[in-house]
Amino acid sequence: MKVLTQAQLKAWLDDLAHNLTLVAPVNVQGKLEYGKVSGSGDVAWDYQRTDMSPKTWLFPATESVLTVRQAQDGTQILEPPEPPPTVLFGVRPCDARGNLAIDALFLNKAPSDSQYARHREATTLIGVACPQMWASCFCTVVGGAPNSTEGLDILLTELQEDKQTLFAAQVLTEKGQKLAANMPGTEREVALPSPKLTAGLPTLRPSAEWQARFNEVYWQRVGDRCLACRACTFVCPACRCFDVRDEVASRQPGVQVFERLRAWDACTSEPYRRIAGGHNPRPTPQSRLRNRFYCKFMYYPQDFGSLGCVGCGRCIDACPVNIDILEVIASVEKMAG
Amino acid sequence: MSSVEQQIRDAARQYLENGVYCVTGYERGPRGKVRPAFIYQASDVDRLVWGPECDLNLVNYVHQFKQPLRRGEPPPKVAVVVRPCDARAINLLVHEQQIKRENVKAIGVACTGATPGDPERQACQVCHERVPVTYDTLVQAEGEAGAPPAQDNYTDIVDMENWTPRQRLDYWLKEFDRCIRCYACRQACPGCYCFECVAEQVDPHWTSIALELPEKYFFHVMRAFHLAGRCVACDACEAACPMDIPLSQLNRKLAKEVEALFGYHTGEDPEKAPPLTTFNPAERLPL
Amino acid sequence: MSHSHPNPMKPNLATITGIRNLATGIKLLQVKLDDPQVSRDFDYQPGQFAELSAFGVGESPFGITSTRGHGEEIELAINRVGTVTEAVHRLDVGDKVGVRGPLGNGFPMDQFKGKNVVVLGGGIGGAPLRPVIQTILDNRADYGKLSIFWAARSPDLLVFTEEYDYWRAQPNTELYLTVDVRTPDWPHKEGLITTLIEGVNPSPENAITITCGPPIMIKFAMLSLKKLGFKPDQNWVTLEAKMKCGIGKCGRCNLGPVFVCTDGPVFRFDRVEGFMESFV
Amino acid sequence: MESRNEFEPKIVAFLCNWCSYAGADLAGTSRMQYPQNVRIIRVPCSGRVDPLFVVKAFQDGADGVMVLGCHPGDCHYQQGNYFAQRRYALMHRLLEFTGIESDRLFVEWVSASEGKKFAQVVTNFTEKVRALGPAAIKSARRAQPVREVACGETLQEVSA
Repeated sequence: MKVLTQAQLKAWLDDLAHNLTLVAPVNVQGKLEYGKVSGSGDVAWDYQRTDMSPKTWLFPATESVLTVRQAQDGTQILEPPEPPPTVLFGVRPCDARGNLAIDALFLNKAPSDSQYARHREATTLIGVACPQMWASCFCTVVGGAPNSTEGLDILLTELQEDKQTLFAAQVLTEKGQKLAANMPGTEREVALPSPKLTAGLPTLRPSAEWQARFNEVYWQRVGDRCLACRACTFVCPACRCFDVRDEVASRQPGVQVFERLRAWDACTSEPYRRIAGGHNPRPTPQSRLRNRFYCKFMYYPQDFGSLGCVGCGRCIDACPVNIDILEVIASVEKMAG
Repeated sequence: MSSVEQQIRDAARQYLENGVYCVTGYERGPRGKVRPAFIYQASDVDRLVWGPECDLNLVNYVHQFKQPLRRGEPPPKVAVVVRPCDARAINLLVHEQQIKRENVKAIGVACTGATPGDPERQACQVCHERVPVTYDTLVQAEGEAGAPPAQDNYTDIVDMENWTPRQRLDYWLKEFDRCIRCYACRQACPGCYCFECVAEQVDPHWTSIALELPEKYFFHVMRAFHLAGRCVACDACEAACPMDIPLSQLNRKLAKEVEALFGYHTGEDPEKAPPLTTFNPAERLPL
Repeated sequence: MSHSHPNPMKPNLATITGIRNLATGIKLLQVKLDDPQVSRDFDYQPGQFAELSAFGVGESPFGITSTRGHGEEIELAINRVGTVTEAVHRLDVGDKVGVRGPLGNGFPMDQFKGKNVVVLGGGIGGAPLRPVIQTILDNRADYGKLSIFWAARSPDLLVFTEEYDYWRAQPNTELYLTVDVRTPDWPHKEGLITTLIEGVNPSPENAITITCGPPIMIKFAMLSLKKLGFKPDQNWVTLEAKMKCGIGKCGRCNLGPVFVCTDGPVFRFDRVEGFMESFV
Repeated sequence: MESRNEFEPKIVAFLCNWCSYAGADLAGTSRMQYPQNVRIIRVPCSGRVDPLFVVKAFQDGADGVMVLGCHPGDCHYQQGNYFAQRRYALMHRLLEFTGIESDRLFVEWVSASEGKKFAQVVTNFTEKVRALGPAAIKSARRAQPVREVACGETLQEVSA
């Protein structure tokens, strides 16, 4: 295992930023999200868990799926550009597991989503382990851990050694190997601190028991206050629903260029299921909110073998009316008896 | 006199025992966070709480009870806990024929204004009302009435008006850049109840589905204008925004201009129409 | 620019070779895939659908209404209800469109061999059933009695009217027509498809039923079939939930854990009854 | 591309069908000259012009927007221009507040017989916008300019 000082880590990041796209947690007017940085100086180092997840760099909020150019000389369908090689630094273990959840549907279930696959291939994930679980974190409830290495190429763990901050780097994948080729630091074994875990969290019932609870009046009550906005799904590292629409890119005499854009969408919003003519099989906020929880704890595990929730707690913090997914898990546990 | 919370609970129990289908108030969640609560039985009224963090506009939920519960029945009667700024939304919706006043029982909570130590809220600093403009039951705290009503002279808006247009554009583009187009502001606003919002309309397709700067600028400026003279300055949009974008500044700029041009305060009188929904033939405005 | 991953959302360029009015507001589009290799590989079953792109407006799923082996063209029935269908109705012969597919599972025609087949088509819902009928008529001996119940809100909304005589003339094949609201010159029955089928009372003996139409029609047709003694595992339906990508990625066509676009759109009704969410 | 190196503003004008559009027709039939920077959109009434048309026009590349309607009292629908008057008195100030100079929005009453006034109004407004320069809101492009990057070289010259 390689051990780096903070200075060495920063120097290495500066070096990476020269020839790769380096993305790291940044503070945008008080909100923490993952943004392109020109060096270690722009990184918001003292972050717990960002407000927006790194999903924005693998499954961007808006992306061109293809471009259509129509002119007298015929119609061409053009592929979107290849994403540049990117290093995602400062990824928390829960977010990395979020990518694995999206992989389960976008990559592991045919046909694989080409644009997401290209982003995944072009991106190397450097994780930073969490020293503890914070207020709205519950990764241990959904099979994660503050120091889990799943879905990461390199995991850095911060540790103190006679009042000096060091980072122990575990290189986990072949991609990580390639990136860590010229990583500074000394090669030695060091004991990794174990993160402080939050006790007394509810246990997640298996998906079969969720099926039995589908028609409980509980789902009506928890959804009463839902505003049917899209905040919880947009901050979620595992949500991956999208809308597709053609947008006019440019219209010149004789040449028209359209982009087939794909953008995030949310099952909690009303137009998501509204069909031409106005009929909506899920008309109420309650029925839509229930679908969101069932997708995460029943449909996704059943269809794609991976939970749809990684316990990051972003939806708990982002929800304007405090709809708390951990409270939902506890309620289903109580209902299951 | 009992505490504000107890008065709210008593009023709620009273309404629930006299044919009111649901009381919308606030409860405290297990994490200590305050959130909207829907009380259907009198036995549940003790869930209702009150405090300065109750910053959403509960009148927004009245839209869910506009339709009858069962075919052939009249729409249900509901009660809603309102502060002075929320109560103005009742008058707005009554004027716009969205609700019938007798179907909505308002439990009006007299406001003691922005007390120090509260989460400083733009709306409270400049709020000129202490007693809700309309209520069916009035709830008041004992002791002195708190800070006197402030006179809103829009100092922060005037300050921004002195910037150059480019500075203002850069300011708003920087703020809107953070927006994730989740529509929490629109969904929390009692004045926003269109069946299909222009921002999501497919036919005609006014703006693209992209979560990008041009679309977000379009959405916020357009929504602010569609609330011109209709916004009741409850700041629920700012309270709901997960990215803390100062949306109330857009609404307060329009409120300032509406007051200057038409001397109109939204929600004070259900009979008086919001200025952009009516006209005056003799009027000649500076274009 | 070569790309490492094939783009599953990339449509194949196709040219409109024919347009004909099927019914009020419904056009039959004949489309030929430009690339002959792709056209040859476009092997589809009755009940499968294709995503049709009206460039600049969007893409929508349509049940393929032509039968494999009846000419190179793919036929799609387009009912003008939304923005994409509106744009398609404005296209002319020779215009370019995008076709992606075939998608979905389609009807298991082999399982129906040796059985009497009862077909219930409601309005534009008849489109994905036409290839089922054509396949049965192409291999008439493999199938038992064919009873076709064809309905629409009004006579001008009935689809494939020009094929009715051809269907009636086939051996052991009956065609029953009904409309919700008749016009003076309408010679056949008036009323819902449910009253029509309960009147004819086809025998459930060694039979299967195939239904497609508005969700509300499917729901009540299933109740009528139950009354006539058909067990749920004898009924096959094709559900037209809101689909967007057609390849199970965008997430919006789920009925509980079931994705209509990839697990369906064709389902045996006993399975649909077990769905956690109603398809209506 | 600009013929002279001078900036040629793009002007979008919403003309009410009964008065100002007829005024524009009159200007045309009387061979009056006015700058061809103006793109005319015919609307039934100035009251039909929703502020989102104005915002969308600026975003899609307009440097100036005009809304021309009937003189108060002449409106074919009686009240259309009264509503428009209130709406646009406010719209000026909201656009100003969010970074689009209010001089870029011009509202005026032009009757069907005022062909000369129409040509005059368009000329003056075009010169005023030319002086203001391109509208800065156009700089609010997509974070990742999808159009230019979408397919490399083939698109470059198309969208120039």
